[in-house]
Amino acid sequence: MSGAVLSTQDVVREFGGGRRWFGTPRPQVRAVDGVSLAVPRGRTLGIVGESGCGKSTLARMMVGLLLPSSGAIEIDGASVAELARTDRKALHRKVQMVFQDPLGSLNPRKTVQQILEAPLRALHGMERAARRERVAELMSLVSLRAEFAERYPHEFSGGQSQRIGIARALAANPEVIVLDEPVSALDVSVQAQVLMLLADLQARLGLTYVFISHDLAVVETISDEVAMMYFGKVVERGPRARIFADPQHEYTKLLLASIPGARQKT
Amino acid sequence: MLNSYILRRLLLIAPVLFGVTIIVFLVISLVPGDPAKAILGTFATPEAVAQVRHDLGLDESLPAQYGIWLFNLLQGDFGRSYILHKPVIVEIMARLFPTLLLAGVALVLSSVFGILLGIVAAVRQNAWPDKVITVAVLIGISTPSFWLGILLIFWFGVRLAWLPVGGMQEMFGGGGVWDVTRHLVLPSCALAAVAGAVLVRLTRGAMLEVMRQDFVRTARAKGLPERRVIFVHAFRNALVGIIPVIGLEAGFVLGGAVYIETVFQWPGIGRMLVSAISTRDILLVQGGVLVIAFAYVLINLLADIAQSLLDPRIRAG
Amino acid sequence: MQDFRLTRRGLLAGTAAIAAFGARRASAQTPNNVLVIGHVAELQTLDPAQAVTISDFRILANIYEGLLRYKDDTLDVEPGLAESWTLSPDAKTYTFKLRQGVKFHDGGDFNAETVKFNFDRVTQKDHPYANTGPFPFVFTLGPVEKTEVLDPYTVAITLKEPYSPMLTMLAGAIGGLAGISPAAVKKYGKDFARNGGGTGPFKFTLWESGQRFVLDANPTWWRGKVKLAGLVYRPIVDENARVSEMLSGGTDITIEVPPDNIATFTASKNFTFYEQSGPHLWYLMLNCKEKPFDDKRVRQAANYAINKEALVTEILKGTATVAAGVTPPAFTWAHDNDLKPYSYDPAKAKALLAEAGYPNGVDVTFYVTESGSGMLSPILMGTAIQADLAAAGIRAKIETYEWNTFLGKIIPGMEGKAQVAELSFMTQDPDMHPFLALRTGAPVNSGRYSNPKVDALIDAARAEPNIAKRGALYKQMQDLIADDAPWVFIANWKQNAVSSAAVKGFKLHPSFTTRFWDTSKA
Amino acid sequence: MSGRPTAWRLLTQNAVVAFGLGLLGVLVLIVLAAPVLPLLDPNVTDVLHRLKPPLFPGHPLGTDQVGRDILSRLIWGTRLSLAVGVIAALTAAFVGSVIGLSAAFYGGLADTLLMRGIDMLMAFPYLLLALAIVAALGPGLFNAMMAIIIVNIPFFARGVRGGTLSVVNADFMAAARLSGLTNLQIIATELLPNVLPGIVIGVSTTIGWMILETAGLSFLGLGAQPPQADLGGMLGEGRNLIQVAPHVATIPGVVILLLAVGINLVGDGLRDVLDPKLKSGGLARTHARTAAARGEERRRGLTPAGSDARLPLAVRGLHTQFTVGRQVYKAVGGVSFTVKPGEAVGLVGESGSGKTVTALSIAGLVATPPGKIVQGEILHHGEDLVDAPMARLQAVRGNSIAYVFQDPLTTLNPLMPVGEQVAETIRRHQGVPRAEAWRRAIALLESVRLPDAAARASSYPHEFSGGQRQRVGIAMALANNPEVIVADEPTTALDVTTQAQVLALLNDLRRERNAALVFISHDVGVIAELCDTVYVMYGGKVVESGPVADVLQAPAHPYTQRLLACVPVLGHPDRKIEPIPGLPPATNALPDGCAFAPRCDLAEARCRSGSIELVAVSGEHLARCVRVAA
Repeated sequence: MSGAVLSTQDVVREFGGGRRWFGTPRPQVRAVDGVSLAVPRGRTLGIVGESGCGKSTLARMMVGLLLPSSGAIEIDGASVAELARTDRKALHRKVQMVFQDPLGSLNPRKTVQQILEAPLRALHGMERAARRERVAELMSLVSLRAEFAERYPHEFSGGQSQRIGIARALAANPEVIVLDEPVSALDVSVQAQVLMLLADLQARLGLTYVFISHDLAVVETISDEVAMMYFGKVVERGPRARIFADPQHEYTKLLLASIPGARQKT
Repeated sequence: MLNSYILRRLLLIAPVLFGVTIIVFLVISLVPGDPAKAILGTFATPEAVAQVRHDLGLDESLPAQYGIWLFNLLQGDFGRSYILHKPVIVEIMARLFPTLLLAGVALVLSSVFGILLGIVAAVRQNAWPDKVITVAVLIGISTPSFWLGILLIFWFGVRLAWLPVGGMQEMFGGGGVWDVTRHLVLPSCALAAVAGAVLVRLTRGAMLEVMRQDFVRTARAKGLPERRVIFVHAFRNALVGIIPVIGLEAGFVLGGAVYIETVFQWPGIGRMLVSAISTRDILLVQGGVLVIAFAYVLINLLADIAQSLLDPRIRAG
Repeated sequence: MQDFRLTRRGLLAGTAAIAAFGARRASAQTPNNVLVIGHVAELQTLDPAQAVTISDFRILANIYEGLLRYKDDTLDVEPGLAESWTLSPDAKTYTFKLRQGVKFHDGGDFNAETVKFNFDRVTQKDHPYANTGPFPFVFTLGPVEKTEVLDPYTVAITLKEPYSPMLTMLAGAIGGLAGISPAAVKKYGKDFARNGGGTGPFKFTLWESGQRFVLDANPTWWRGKVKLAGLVYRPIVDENARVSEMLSGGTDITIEVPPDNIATFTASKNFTFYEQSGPHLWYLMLNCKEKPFDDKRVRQAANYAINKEALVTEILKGTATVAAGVTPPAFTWAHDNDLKPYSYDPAKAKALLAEAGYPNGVDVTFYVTESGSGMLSPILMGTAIQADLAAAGIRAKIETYEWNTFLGKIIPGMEGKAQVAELSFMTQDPDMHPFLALRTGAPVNSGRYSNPKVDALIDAARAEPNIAKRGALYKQMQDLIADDAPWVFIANWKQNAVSSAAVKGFKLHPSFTTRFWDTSKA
Repeated sequence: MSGRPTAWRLLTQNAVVAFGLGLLGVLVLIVLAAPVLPLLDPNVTDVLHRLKPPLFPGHPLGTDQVGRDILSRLIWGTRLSLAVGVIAALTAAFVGSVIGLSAAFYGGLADTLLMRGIDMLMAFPYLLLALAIVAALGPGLFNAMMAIIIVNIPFFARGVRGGTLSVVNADFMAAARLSGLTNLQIIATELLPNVLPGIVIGVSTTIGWMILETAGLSFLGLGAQPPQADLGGMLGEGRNLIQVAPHVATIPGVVILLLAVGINLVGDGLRDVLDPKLKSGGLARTHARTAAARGEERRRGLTPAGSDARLPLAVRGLHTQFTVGRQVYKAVGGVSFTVKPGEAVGLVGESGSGKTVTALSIAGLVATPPGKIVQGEILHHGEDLVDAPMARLQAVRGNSIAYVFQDPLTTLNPLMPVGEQVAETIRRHQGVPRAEAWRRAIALLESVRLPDAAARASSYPHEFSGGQRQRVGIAMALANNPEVIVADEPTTALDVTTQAQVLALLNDLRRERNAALVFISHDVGVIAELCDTVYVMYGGKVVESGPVADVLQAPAHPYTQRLLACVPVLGHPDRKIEPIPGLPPATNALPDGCAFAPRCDLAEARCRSGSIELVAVSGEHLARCVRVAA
């Protein structure tokens, strides 16, 4: 697929295996089993699946936190695995991640200012004054008041924390952001705020998203392309409209049918 | 499933025990002072010293000494004490039972009372029993056990003369269960006090923590009587965290026995070790420390197995 | 609320149960004719030839008999298993006429063959049972060349050279090796040390590690019937525990009561207190080879600096007397009664120090031990001495070592390590201590003292069979040594014991052994 | 959120801790001042004045066995013991922490090697090991301290490793990596600050131990050497005089006790302050039922129950509060609803709206402390459960009113086979023998379509999937044919497909058995599918209620309207999602008037004051909005 900024080719990731001290073999699990995907620049790929289907493992491989057992992941034509080994900073300037648990992804012992400055200094080598300015800019970008910068994470609500998490990802000035269940821990009214913010940022900054969720309605709202994952494999993928209107795979059909209220509303 | 866990656990203690033999050997070999001199007394001739050193194998290199020691050890031969003129294993076996009895009783006392009082304190949190127990526990963990032993001897042995001040049995007509029990009271209490206090704290905290868990609410939602909620649901779960600590307490109690056996003239390994160290009876010290360490490792193994019997999740994982 | 709770009533019930449990009087009565002895240490060996500690010898003296023995109350010898003895004119061969009809505990006969076996075992390297050793103290019996059986009840021991202390040593505890049952040695081999077998008033019955060591009366003892049925030794290393056991009735008799506790017992009618001075010396060994004690004036200064009277009365609470010189007064025939102790005179000490070139005092290292055979209260003594020395300008830095480490540091020599060390010595003959610790180049002359005149006197006395002449030589030696002051002479210990008032007929002996064959318990 | 109490204030406001702090403070002050206090030289002996009792002229605490001044030795000795304890604790903590951190952070071989070594050290009873080490190093305070340090390193290494492991996989560690930080930077700035409180707690709670342990070695003569005074050595020297001069050993013993008490109290206080688990109100024990205000106070302002009294459940004017510190959280602020036989009632709202607390209040399951029912009644066929006798409440719980909870992993007892957990409630309420209860439990598990129920009844919760566990939870609730099932977000933790199955099951069973259902959810879709009547909650109050169709299709309250508007609806991806600005209110600072007014773009002045009542929109459909009344 041309124009893809991020692509995966037959990616496999196994866990476990090998033997214990006394020879009993460890069970081996294939969390991701031959996934090939591509995300065009400036668009959103939604990845849907239930717990344990391997979508988080895939996300971590996309940002270089995990290395694939086999297969290739490329960003801007460069191998993610290669960059992760040789030039982590270059990799993280290209791709960033937003985590599911908004509080868990923020160090409780650091202020927002410190959290947001870390990538500015480490990835972009910015000076102190420039960093301050950029932090203020980032805060306003995610609609947080500037004076919040001196506070600690536990003083924020879930929605606010997730905004900080997004600001941290933006601080690297990446091309791609992998969002791993970014709204599933949030209340619906706040979830809507964050979804709007993400859409807004994409429009303003031309970001590319990989949006991972178990919530079909949310994915349908935000994605251009959708991939369905089931037991480590992508069972169906295609443009949003096609997937939701005309599911091909049995699993996709089952998922759609399981949505409460679906029968009532449609 | 259960067996594989125990088997794995059993296999895992082999390297630990091997490491233990190395540490025991090294540490004890570093003890200064010449055993030969200790055997021969003050006026030994150099030839006699050389002869004894040869007899003891002390003229070999350290690794060779270790190899010989370990080789004999694996055949159940702990060597011969040149101070006591008998095989080390015989002396240790004679001393092992009293130590295990004292430490075991102290461990049981501290566990039973520690856990019971911990439950009482947790269940009656902030009421008077909790406050009394908390103060007692604070004093318990702040008192040196040897000091407590001396005070107990002074008051209950000498002043009030309720209980014997030392030894394990009467010299005449002694040795029965009642007799040994009477002799056990003071030393086991002195030894159990601190360990018990630690367990009270732990149990209280664990109970309070478990009582807040969702499944306790579920148990209550089922209409179970509070007694069953506390003892069947909450306590058993708290116990999962308490059992390994009881295993650790065993180490505390076995180590503390060194003081208590000295203060109470208890005929156990602890007292034997203190005098064996001072007489440089190297093989006896090595054997004694090794046996205690083995006992401790085994107790912890038992604790782990008990924990796994209680908690199916550990068996599986 | 149905809450589980601890009721006050439950608490009270628990307390009552504990009280009931403890209410029985602790000590069950021991049989009238068995004595329970609070002993300072666990027995190490039942073989008198292997024993090295005074605490072992105290027990063994009741199981084994030597060819000779000490008279009651003195260190003078009298017949034991030998009825009489003669010395050859070259002073090298002793011939003993043995008592007939003496039986070992195992029923065997005592005779010249058994004596030969016993001496050969410990003196002949190729003896088949020589491997039951080592026998560290056997050298004190003398340089034995051979032992011969002249007839079934006559045995001759030939020495390589004259050795006058031999008779006193044969009467001592180590001499008990003459009365060992060879059958027992053959039967048990190396384990003889755990089983024993002799001819004495008591025989070994039971040994439980750390708990008790039991002796039964020997019903066939040749001297007659023993009053007690048996002895039970309880090893109680801890001083405080020994006192507590005695106070609470757990023991009938306790040897070595800590000085501070003596008053507790003497104040009560329930206890009898015993004391007996013996051939013991507590002293400071000075490093005569190195500064500052290479100068006699400094050594004398140290002797003047210490208030021995205060140490003996205040710290040792009268369990010792001030020592004047190297030979303890217990050797009545060898002690120079005219020799006076150094007086307590700090001013003189300072003057001597200044005279020797140390007007501003001097710094020394002082080895102190924590405990040890005959060391009394070594740490207390050491600290008090440290203060006295400091007052006179000798600033001693104490280094404390556990007894075996301490010996290991001192025996090879003090040079380069320390200038002062506490030591003590117990002996049965005035020869032994000077011979081992003061003679030039002697094995434990760690202070490196050397005076040819003293050496000559020691050698002459050793070879002199006449006791009066020997005594005169020792008196000369004492005076010379006192003036040279290679040591600071502090105290001669009086052994003490306390028993319940029920114990009768017990006496401490100057040899530091405890003899129970005349003791009874009402 | 401002005005967070400082650590110091938290530490001092606990009277017991303050006592410990004071005690320790006095001791430390005296000890620090030792060089300037008018004390005698601690090492000067005076054998003529030995063993003098306390209050002897010139010696306030008497003299010891060589006539040294006990007071002076005590103060200098305490100084030494304290210094040794602190140094030992800090050193052991430092070395142990380095080992534990490295092992956990680098993992793999480093972890295996380091921790096996630690295991071997821990295979010894630690006092014995200390004894052996001192025997090898030789006696002396420094060597004793070394031994104490060595034997304590494993405890710190293990603890820090555990603490590190719990942090090392946290998302913020991954975030730091993504921020381009190096390993060293991550250890220093991310890991260490999070592990440090644990280390501080470890140090503060072990200093006391270290002092006692060093004292023990000194007591055996292996620690401080004469004339140097430390507490253990003084005790050891004095112990043989216990019969003659008890003060010589008693005084240092008491000081050790006081010192350790002070340190332990301060350590405990520090732990309470630093341990996040204890931060919110401490570990209070939960009681068997929710506390409640006394009857007349609680019923004030309530109209007498009319026909409601005959219903299986009528919640009337319920107020449930939590008191944490000085803050009062009004989680439920006047909720009323009724449940008819067989009816399915939904409570819907966002987190913090009070729906779960309402549900738990019904059977008195709100944790006390800190919860308390301050107003209102819970009527079960006219019987007020709030002040029913405990035995009566327990007879109702699990019997006529049963619960299904949210997270099926934490709400089942992990140590009990699931069959037993079901059988237990059968035995409790039906009084049948064990075997019969077991048989019925298996039948129930079959009825909730747990596969292979007879065999798997003996399995433990962790051996089941989330959906299966929730089936067990439902079986437990149905065990005694309840009239009312309270289901608190029973499917929230489940996958969509599993959720659909569980909901269908719950619905079928309820209809089969004609049980009423109180269903709590944040998911409007679920409520719409399952319930007859819905109550929309916001800020602890019901803001709108009525038949599901009416409320969800024609919402009258602006909050309901906005809530529905911001939920994405499947199949309508182009529908504009309109977020509600701002955040839900905190229940400890509820605004006057309508709680939604601050976020409502229709709000007027009258919305912001007074109490706004529920008024009928049409028939059963009520809403709490001034605009409806108009």
